[in-house]
Amino acid sequence: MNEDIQAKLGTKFPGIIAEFKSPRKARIYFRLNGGQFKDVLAYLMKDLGYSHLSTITAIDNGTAFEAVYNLFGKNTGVSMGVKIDRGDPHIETITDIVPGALVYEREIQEMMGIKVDNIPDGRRLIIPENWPQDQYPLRKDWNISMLPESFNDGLLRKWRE
Amino acid sequence: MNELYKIFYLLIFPGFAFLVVYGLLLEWADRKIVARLQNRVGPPWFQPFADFIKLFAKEDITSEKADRFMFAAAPIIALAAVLTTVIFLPLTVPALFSFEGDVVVLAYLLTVPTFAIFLGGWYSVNYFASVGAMRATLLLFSYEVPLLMSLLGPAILAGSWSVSSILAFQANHDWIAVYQPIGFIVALVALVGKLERIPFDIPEAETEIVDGPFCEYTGRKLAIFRLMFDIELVIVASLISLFYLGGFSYGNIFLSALMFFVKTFAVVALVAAVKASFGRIRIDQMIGFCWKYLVPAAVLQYLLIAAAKIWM
Amino acid sequence: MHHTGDITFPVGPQHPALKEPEFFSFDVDGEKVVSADIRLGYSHRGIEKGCEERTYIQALYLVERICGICSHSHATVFCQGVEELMGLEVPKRSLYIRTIVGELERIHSHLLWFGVAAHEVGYDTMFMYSWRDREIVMDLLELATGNRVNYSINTIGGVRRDLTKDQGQILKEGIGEIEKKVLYYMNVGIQEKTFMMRVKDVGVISKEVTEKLAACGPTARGSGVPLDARRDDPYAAYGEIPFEVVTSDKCDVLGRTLVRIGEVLESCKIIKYAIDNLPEGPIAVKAPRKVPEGEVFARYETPRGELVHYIKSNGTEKPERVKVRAPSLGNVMPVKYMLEGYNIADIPIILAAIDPCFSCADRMVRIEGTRNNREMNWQQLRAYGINWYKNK
Amino acid sequence: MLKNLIKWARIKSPWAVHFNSGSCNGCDIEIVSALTPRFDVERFGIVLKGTPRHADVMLATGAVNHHSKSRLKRVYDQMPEPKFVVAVGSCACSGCVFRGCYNILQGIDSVVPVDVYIPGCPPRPDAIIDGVVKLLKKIQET
Repeated sequence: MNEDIQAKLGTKFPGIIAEFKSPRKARIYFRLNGGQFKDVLAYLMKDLGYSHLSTITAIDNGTAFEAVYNLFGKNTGVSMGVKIDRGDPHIETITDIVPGALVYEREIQEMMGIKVDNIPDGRRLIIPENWPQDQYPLRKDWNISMLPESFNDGLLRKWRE
Repeated sequence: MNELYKIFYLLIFPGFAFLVVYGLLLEWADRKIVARLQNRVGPPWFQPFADFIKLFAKEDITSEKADRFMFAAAPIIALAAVLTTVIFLPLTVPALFSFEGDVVVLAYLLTVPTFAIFLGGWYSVNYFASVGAMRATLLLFSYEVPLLMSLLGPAILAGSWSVSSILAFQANHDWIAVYQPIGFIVALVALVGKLERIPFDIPEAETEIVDGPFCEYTGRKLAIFRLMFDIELVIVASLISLFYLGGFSYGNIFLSALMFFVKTFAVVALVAAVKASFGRIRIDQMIGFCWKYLVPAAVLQYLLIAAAKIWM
Repeated sequence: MHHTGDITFPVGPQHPALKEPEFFSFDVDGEKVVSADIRLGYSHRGIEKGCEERTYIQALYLVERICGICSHSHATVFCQGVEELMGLEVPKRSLYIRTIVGELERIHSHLLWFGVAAHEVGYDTMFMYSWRDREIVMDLLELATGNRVNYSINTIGGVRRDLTKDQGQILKEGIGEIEKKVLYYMNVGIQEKTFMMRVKDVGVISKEVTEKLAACGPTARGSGVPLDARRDDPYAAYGEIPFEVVTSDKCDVLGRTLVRIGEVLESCKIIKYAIDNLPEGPIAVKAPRKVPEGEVFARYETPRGELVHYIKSNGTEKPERVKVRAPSLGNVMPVKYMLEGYNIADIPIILAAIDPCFSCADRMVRIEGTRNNREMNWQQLRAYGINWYKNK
Repeated sequence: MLKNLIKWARIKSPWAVHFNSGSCNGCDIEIVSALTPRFDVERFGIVLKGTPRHADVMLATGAVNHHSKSRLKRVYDQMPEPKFVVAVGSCACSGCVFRGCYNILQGIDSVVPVDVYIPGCPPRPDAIIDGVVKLLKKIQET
């Protein structure tokens, strides 16, 4: 059943779909190399029936960022990964297709530092107000010691010694 | 001798000391009944006394933005108003003053605490307090009219405006509740609204606006407010038994004292049962309920009395 | 009373109605709520970063403590994901035991919710009754798993404790009792006049809006959207157990209440069926320490809705990325639409209706209020209130 | 005489306020289930109050995270004197499993002085009651 999905995607967006794998009937994972991911997403959600956006995951695998869009519909889960270069991480917002995605985009923007273009409401989400602006906790190259001392005004007991 | 008796009347027996002790005991009875209905064990008998003493010993915070004088005056005004009602009520011993029209004075004295709560809430400049204060006044308009109408019913029947003479009327006829069952029910429901008990405890709806007008009060002021509520419970319970259940002046002193405790405890038990079996309704539903059902029932009661008076 | 539209009315972070810390500010016009603005992050502990520094087994302990009420759900979905990554064949008996403990957790969570919702409405007797009956389930859970909350019966590759014959018997008796009690709530508790007045057509949200906002769990099922991961994407032993998804098309808080109470009855049936034909066999399989490279998108139906764990592994013994998407996060967007137009008295019951578990969803969104969206803390709010009163 | 009357009153009616500073709410539901019929705490006079203004004992749960540390301090300051803090659960005592996570201050005592620690993840309701009884004994001695 998943082969014809792969065929449909292949004909509609030639050359964009990469690493298509479906370990079991109800799961499809694939990556997009370049190209307009929003049309693929719209096509998946509207025409192929994967209408429920479960979540958007931001991954930092050392060299580049990746935004994985997890969709669900017709008893199968689809995970579509979009590569983002590390230098100037940018991604297009999808709140026009799914208003509910505002939640997940806010989180990527804040946790991983992937700038989401023309997001309707770009304020801070879960990180405390006085968290330093340029630090993104979920990046691989970030760790707790990079927090300035003034941030937790000496309250953090040195649990390591 | 008469002066000494008055002082004794005001300070000890049916006056301040007795009311405080009996009020706290009734609060314990109420909490215990509700707890037992929810099959919990419920607090020990001395719990209200412990709460009262502890609150007196606590630090007294007045938020700096609040108006100091009014913030402190509100609880005292409320307590004073509730305590003065005892002069007109013949609890076991004949009332100190009883003149034509003391029913109206009683009704006025019982609305003063609500205004005091409003002032207290409004001057403590806290969101929850101001919304609670607004609600307390809104509530006043809904239960006050049925309460007054249900109190005036017996007055009309007894043909007089003084509590003692209504009591005398009931001495030789049987209880007014038998003549006016609808008025009795309206009085009970309005009583629950007056005491701001569930299902009408909207001003200090604990889960919505955090103890309403009292959320800025601590220590002594809070203790006085809670004491005011307990004494109000005693006063209104004895009011109901005076007007509808035949009061307490029988032959000897012990029988009337016993009847006093039995009747007030019965009213409190009823109110506690109501508290255990209902949820809290919204302010607009409350006002709708009072004006759609209570007031017409009271008016119907008047028509019945008028009709009865013509034929009798 | 002139228009007080721009008064912001703070609720939280410390507030009796909300079991967890969150900060809602509402633009209020008199008693009517004009718009809601939810700000959270008070229970954000940085679990995802924590998972990346721990091996899979250590991460399991962290994942179990994301949320106290649905700790089994998080543990099960994490173990299922890792087992799928490893391609491990988990014994059938452990799948059945996971399903039994999962359904027990659903019963205790729904009874807990029912009590808290009744408490929001001031109906304390129902709160006391439902929590007293919940103690039966807590005893059953303690019998089966050894702990009342955070039972940690899962391990990667199976289950830690076996369910003996007589334990199964005691479980069935307890479940029978709960069914009797829940039927009592169904026809006495919910029909009670004042509870009905506070719950009927309050916090209404239509079917289309629910779908558009990707709501999930009883919030969606209460508006007629039959979205249930146990049936659409069967995991553990749900493939073999017959059950039907409870939905209602009332679209209001009453609908969600009926769905949740119906689900408790459904769970009782599932547990009885699972205990009757519990297959024989081992309860766990040895799992290798290193997980081969790959990614998995694991889903689970918690009492609050669809929970998603997205795990990416890079061949070492530590996960490269663990993404947790909690059901309450999906339900937060609809709550903004539910709150508008109702008055302050309805705020707690509407918030309680989505059964928010903010500890799971410490990634709560901040929906922008229509009028001013300044972020004010307590002192500023009070100062704002005072000069507002002065020039009123 | 008045002194130990006040002390008796303080012991017999400890009003509690509950603050969750980033806990997994396992401890919170155990605190609430201590109010319910099976472990009823009202028989000791313990009542869960809404505002910190009315309370003497603060039941704090959860390892404090950076966002809620200022709120925790503010709620603590709003409580009138003689106030006590009970740290419920291992997270409140020491940060428990979340040690090392970036958004966590390890435990309640890094923000407010704590009188009684109740370990356990989550502590059983009877452990919470035992903790409060120990707090009352402590008030007895001071």
